[in-house]
Amino acid sequence: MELDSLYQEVILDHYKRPFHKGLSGTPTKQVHHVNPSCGDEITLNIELDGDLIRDVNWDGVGCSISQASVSIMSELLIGKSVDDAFKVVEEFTELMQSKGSILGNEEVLEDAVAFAGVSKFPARIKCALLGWMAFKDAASQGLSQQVKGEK
Amino acid sequence: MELDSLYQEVILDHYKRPFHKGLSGTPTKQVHHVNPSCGDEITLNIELDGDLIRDVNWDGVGCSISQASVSIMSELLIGKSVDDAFKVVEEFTELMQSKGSILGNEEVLEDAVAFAGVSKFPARIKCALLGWMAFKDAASQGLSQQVKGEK
Amino acid sequence: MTFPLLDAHLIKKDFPIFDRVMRGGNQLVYLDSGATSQKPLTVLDAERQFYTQHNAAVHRGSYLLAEEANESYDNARQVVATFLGGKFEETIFTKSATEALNLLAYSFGNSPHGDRFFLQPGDRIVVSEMEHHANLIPWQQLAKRTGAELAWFPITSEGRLDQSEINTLINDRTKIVAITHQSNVLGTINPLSELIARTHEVGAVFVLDACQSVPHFDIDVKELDIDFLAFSGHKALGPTGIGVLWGREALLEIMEPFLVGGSMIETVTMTDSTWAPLPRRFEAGVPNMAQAVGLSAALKYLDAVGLERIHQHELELTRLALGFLSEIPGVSIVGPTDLLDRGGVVSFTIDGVHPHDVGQVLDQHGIAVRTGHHCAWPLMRKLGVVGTTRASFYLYNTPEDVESLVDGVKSVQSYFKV
Amino acid sequence: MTFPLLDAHLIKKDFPIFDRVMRGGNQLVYLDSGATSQKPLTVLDAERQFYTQHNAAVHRGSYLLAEEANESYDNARQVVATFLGGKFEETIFTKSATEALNLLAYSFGNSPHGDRFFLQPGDRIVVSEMEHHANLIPWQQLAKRTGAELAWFPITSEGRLDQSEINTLINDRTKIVAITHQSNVLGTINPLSELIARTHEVGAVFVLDACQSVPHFDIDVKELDIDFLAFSGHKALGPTGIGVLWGREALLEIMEPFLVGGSMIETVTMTDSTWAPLPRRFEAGVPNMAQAVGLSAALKYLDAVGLERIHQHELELTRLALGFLSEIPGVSIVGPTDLLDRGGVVSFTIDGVHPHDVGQVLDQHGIAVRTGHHCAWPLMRKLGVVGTTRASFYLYNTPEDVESLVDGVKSVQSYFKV
Ligand SMILES: Cc1ncc(COP(=O)(O)O)c(C=O)c1O
Ligand SMILES: Cc1ncc(COP(=O)(O)O)c(C=O)c1O
Repeated sequence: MELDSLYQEVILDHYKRPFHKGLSGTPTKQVHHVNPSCGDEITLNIELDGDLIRDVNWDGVGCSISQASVSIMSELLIGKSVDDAFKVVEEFTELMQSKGSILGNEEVLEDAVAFAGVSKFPARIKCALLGWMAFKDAASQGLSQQVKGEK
Repeated sequence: MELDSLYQEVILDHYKRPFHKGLSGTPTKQVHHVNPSCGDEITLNIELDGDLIRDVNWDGVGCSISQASVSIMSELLIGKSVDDAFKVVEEFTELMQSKGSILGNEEVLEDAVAFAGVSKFPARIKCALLGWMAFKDAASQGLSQQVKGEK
Repeated sequence: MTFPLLDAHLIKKDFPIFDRVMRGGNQLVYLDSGATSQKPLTVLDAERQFYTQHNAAVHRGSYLLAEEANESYDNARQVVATFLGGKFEETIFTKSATEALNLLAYSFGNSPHGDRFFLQPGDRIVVSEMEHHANLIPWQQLAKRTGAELAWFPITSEGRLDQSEINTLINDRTKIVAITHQSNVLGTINPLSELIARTHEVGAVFVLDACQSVPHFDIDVKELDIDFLAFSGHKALGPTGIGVLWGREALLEIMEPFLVGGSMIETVTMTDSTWAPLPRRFEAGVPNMAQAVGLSAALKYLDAVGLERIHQHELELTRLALGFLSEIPGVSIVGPTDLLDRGGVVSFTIDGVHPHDVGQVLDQHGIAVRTGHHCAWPLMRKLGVVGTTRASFYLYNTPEDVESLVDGVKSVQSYFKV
Repeated sequence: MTFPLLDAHLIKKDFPIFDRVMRGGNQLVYLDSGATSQKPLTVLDAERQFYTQHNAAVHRGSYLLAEEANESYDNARQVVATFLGGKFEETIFTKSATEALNLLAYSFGNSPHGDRFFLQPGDRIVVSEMEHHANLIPWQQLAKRTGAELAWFPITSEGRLDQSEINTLINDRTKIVAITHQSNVLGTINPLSELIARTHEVGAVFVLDACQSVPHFDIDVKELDIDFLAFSGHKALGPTGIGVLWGREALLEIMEPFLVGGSMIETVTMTDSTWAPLPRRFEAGVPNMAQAVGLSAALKYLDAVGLERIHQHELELTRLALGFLSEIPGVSIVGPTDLLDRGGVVSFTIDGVHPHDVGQVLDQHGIAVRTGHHCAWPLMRKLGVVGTTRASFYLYNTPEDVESLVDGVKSVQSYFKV
C-alpha cells in the first residue's frame, strides 16, 4: 500500500517514542518554528562547543512525520561538527524535494532515509522539514553568537 | 437601418442647433451633472417663479443624444409648473427604460418621443437622461430653497 | 436508509469532478466543502458562455458586446441581491469574503475624524473567539491602527457563543460587532437576534460573516436586520475569485471608498476625485465579470434545488455522522453533539493520532477532509486541541459518503494501532 | 498586402468569440483590446480543467485534490514569474492591476513611523499626467492620507512624457515614482532608463503600471531594474478576476501586509498576528486559483506566438491605421503620429462628431472601439478634448480590421454629414 511508503516502521517507532524530546541543558541557542498551514510547532535547543554539536533537544506538537523527523535528526546530528551537520541537512532537503526519484544516501542519512517516501506527498514535506529548518536556524545563530563572543 | 431609429432627424437637428444653450439670467438654482462613464457634463440653470418654470438654460459637452435631449427638454418644460414638468420627466424616464417596447406618449412628450429608439441602446440611455436628471435635481432644490425663503 | 429530501446521487452527476479517481483507485468522497465547494457544469458553462459570446469591459464601451457584458454583469448582481433579500445598489462584488471584510475595515479606517465610522482610543470592536482569521485579523489590525479596543465573546465548553455578558461586552463605546453566522470548525450556528438588537441599541453596526451560512441555508438580510454581510462564491458552488459584500444602502452611501481607480469615480483631477454612486463606488477597475456571471448561475442552481432542502439534507448527514463517530472509542466530537442550531460541519479528534495523519489515511481511501486549525487558531487554543479533522457536507454528499468516513476513521485507528 | 510576421487570420480561429455576429449582421472587428482582450480556447480549457479535475482549496488540505490544486497554483505562479523575469516569491496574485496598485499604496500607508515606506508631509510621490486613474487615484489618496505631496510629469503637445524637469521633479524627498509603461490613450511608450536611474539615485522606489505593456511586448523586470510592476490578466488573453503584482523580494519582505485573513499568517492570537513568508503574506484567503491557472495558459499562448512578433505585428497595424486615418480630412490623431516608442493604440477625433456617436456608428458596422476619457480624465483636460475614439490592436487583428475601421470612420462622417 502506498501509505506504507510514507509511514515506515521506523517513523512510527520514533513518533511513539521520540528521542531527545524535552527541553533541557543550557542551550547556546533556542529557536521556535511554526508550520502555519497545519499548526505544527517546535522549540529546539542547540548546545555548541565551538564547532561541535554537543546536544540537540526539543519540544513541540505535530504529526507523526514532523515528530519522528526531528527525533531521528537529533539522534543523527549530535556529536557532529556543524559543518558536517549542514551537509546532512542539505542531503535531507534534497531527498525531500526529489518527488520520489531518489532513495537517499544511507551512509549520510542513516535512519532518515525512511523519509524518502514523504517526498511523494507534497503536503507532508514541510512536516518532515520543520525540525531540520529549526536546527539549521539554531545552528547558524549559535555559531555567529559564539563568533561575536556573546555566549 | 437600425441606427436611424437612434438618430432621428429631429435629434440631429437639435444637436446641430441646440435650444436654450448658454447660461444666462438669474437662476433660482444651478446644478452641475456628470456622466462618469463617457465624460459628458452639463451645467443647468432653472429660474422659478413659485411653482412656475420661467426659464431653463444650460451649457455642456456631450454626444448628440445628450445635447439634443436637453435641448428638446428645455423647450418642452419652460412655462410648465414644476409638478407638470415632473410628470413629463417621469414619462420620459419610463420611455428610456422601456427597451423599445413603447413608443412614448406624444401628447405629453412632444418632440421627445424621438428618443424612443434610444431605449434599445442601453449604453446611450444615460446620455439621453443626463439633462433630465439635472433638471429634476435643480427643480427640487429650487423649490425647497423657495420654501425655506432662501432665495 | 431513505433520504427522501434530496437525491444526492443524482446531484453528483452535475459535478464533473466526481468522475475523478483518487488515491488507491477510490472514488472521490469529498467532505471539504467548508473549505471550497465543487462546481456544477452549469456554472462552468455560464462562465464560458460569457467569454465566448459577450466578453467586453463593462461600463466602458457603447458597442454591442459591451452592452451585453453590462447586461450580464447587472443581471448577475440582481440575482445575488435577490438571493440575499437585498437591493442591487447594496450588492458589491469583491474577490472573496476576505476582501469584503477588509473592505469594511479599510473603509472605516479611512473615515475622517468625527464621521460615523471614525474609530479612536476608547472605541470598541467586538468579535468572538470562534472567528475565522478572515473575520478576526482585519478588525484586530484596524483596532491597532486606530487605537480602538478589540473585545470578544468567549465560547462555552460545548462550542457555543457565550452571550451571558452581552450587555457589558457590547457597550456604549462599541462601534462594530462582527460575528460569524456558522462556525467553520464547530458547525455551531449562532443565534443572532439578541446580538443584533443589542448592537443597534448602542448605535453600532453588525457585520455578519456568512461564508458558512449563505451557501447552506436560507437567509434574508432584511429579516435578519443586519448591516453588512460577506460571503465567498467558491464555497457556494461558484467560481474562485468572487465574493460579495452586502451592505445597507444608507451606510454604504456614507462610507469612504476602499480600492480606488477606474470606474468608481465621478470626476478626477490630478489632485482630487469624487466618487460614483453605489454600487460602483466600491468596485474599482475592470471587474471579475465572468466570475460574477458564474456565481449567479451557482445561486440559481442552489435556488432550484432549494436551500431549505439542502439544509435539511446536511442535517441528516450530520445526524448520521455524529451518531456513528461518537460510538467509536477514542473518537471525540469537537463542537455541539446535538442538532440544535447546527450546520453540516463535524470536527473530531482521534486519541493518539494527529489530525494530519488522520487526513492522510483517509486520503488513501479517497476521502477528502480538512485537518489542522482551520484558520481559527485562537479557537483551537481555547478548545485545547492542536487541530481537528473536519468533515463538512454539502448537497452532493450521500449517506454512503458518511459511511465511508466512518469506515475510514476505523481504519485510521487500526493503521496507527490505537 | 503581406503580413509575414503573424497570421492573424489563423490566430483568430483560436478565439471562439469571433464566430459571433454583430449588429447589422457584421462580423466582429474587435479593436478594444486596450480595455480587455478576448480569450483563446486554451485559456478557457485550462480553467475548466482545474475545476473539473483538481479543484480544492490550496494551502489547506493534505488530500490528493488539494495537492494537485497546490501544484497547479504554484506552477501558474512560476509561469508568471518566468514571464516577467522575476522570482516565484516576488510574484503576487491579485484580482487586477487596480488591486495591485492599491496594495502598494495601502501597504506603504500602513508602514510604521520611521519605516522606509512611511510617508509624511514633505515627502513626495511622483506620477505623470498620462496616468490611468488606477495609477493616479491610489497615490493621490495616499498623499491625502499622509500629508505627502503629489507631483507629476507633464506631457508634451505630441503626447510624450516631458522629462526636462526630471531632476527637480524627482527630488531628495521623493519616496515613490509611479509611471505607466505605455499610455492606454496615446500609445506612447515611455522611455524608462533615466526615470529609473534618477528614482534610485534619490533612494525612491519605481512602480511600473505595465497594464498596456506586459500583454504586448517583451519585458524583463530585472533588466528594467524596476521595483514594482502591476498588470491585469484580462488584458493579456487571461481570465477576468486576476492581476499580478511583482515586487523586488527585498522590498516586499519589509512591507506591511495589505489584505489580512487566512493563509497569510504565521501565528494568530486574539490580539496579535505574525505574517507568513512571501508570496503568501500578500495573498489572504482562498485565492483565485482557477484564474491563476487560466492566466498562466494565456501567457504560455503569448510566449508560443512570441512577444516580439506580436509587437511588430501591432506596429504594422498601427502604421497602417495612422497612415489611412491621417489622410482623412477632419480626422485628427491624438498622440504621436510616428512609430517611435509607440504601441498599438491609436486615438483620434473627428471634427463635428462626438466620440460616443463615432463609436455608435462604428458599432453598426460590427467595429468595437472605445470612446470617451479612457479612465484618464486629467490627460483629456490637458489635451483639450472631451474624449477620443480609440482603436487598440492585438495579435488577432488583421490588416482588414484596419481597413474596416477606416471605412467605418468615413461612413461616420457621411452619416453625420461632416
Ligand atoms: C494603463 C492602465 N493602467 C491600469 C489599468 C487598470 O486595469 P484594471 O481595470 O484591469 O485593474 C488599465 C486598464 O483599464 C490601464 O490601461
Ligand atoms: C467562516 C469563514 N469566514 C471567512 C472565510 C474566508 O473565505 P475566503 O478565504 O474565501 O475569503 C472562510 C473560509 O475560508 C470561512 O469559513
